[in-house]
Amino acid sequence: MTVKVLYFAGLREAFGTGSEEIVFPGGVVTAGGLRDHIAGRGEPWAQLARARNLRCAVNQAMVGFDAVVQEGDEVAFFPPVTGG
Amino acid sequence: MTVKVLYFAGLREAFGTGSEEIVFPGGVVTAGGLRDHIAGRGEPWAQLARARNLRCAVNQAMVGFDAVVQEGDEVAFFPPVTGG
Amino acid sequence: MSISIQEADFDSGAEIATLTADSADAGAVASFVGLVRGGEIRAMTLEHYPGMTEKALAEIVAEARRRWELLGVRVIHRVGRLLPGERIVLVAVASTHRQAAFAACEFIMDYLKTRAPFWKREETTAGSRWVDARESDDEA
Amino acid sequence: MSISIQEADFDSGAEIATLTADSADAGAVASFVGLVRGGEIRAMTLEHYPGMTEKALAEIVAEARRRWELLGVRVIHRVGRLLPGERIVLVAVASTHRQAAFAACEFIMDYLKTRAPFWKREETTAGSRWVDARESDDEA
Repeated sequence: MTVKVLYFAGLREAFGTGSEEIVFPGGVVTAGGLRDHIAGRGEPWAQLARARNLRCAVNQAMVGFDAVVQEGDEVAFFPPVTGG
Repeated sequence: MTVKVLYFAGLREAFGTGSEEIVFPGGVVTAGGLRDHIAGRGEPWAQLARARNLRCAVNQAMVGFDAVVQEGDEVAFFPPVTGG
Repeated sequence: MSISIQEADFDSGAEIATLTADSADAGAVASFVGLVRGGEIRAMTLEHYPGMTEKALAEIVAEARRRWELLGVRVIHRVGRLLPGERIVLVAVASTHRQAAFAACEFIMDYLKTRAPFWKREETTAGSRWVDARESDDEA
Repeated sequence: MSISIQEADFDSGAEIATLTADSADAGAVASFVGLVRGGEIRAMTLEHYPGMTEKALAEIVAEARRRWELLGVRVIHRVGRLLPGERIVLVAVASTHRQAAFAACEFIMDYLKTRAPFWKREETTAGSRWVDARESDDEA
């Protein structure tokens, strides 16, 4: 399945991109599973696994890492928000 | 002695003037005495004696009717303030 | 700190901007604009006690500055005859922190609306009358 | 209710005036303007999550409208690189009564400053860094 993944703030800078499409084997994965899959590609992505307080949103709603991600979802990883 | 007396709001309208100089026999009077003196002139001034909740300021500071009024003071009579 | 009682209208945005123009620390400006409400009111006339009203406002602003750390305070209060929708009052407070700015702005407004030396006369289709003290804080 | 996230600056006074232009009942407008503080900061860059940030702000404004009787709410939040003294945010709330306007304005600001999906990067003479969540509500 294919999902759109977004990165913000320090992650976006470290990865040199704010978004990518990820093709994942199978039809369902948790947000945590997706994070580990991306981190498994090595640096700089490995910092997703190390990040303290990493936050995740699926389809623009905050979720825990046990949330289910499906085909076509928009998944975002970012540090805690620092407000306006 | 001479004092400057000011009227505001409904009193000013009823009296047709916002200020007058009052010459009072003697060198000292209370604010209440001054009020009674003015009210004693008859209508429309008599309503100073009837007014519910009449307020008084001497030299631009709120006072009770037992406050002393002296030569040259500015004395104001007005209804309770209604705010901005 | 600057206090004006005037017949003229004011420019809220310009006043807010002026308040922070000189202070690099001013991260927060809380402000309040009060307007003449419509409905049954055709016009409102505000009267004040020249001299005493300014002094009373200066005292309440000084009190606010003792209670909170403020960088600037601007008060403009209009007098005279005002129509529905017209601005009556602006209170703008600059501070380093928003909580102080909000608290001081609301404190000054509460004083202005209840205890400041102003008298209001309302014109309705039924005529014109001076507002009673007890009912006057119903508005805004 | 109207929410904008934009790079462009805004005119606080015009926004406040627009908010009440259509409502004869709006006697009160409480507003807040946040600015970039100076001191050690040379510039601040704000990043947001397009779509999600707007949605989050719309939800908090809707919550405010459930809690208080409001006649209008305007939120403008700038993003991009901002210099000290520049405006960051405007929240303006119109109501019949000032207490509701103040309370709702402060409620929305508290959310914006602490939980809204924005990330801040500060530039100082020592370099540039993303602000930590724990320290971020020190400001304004």
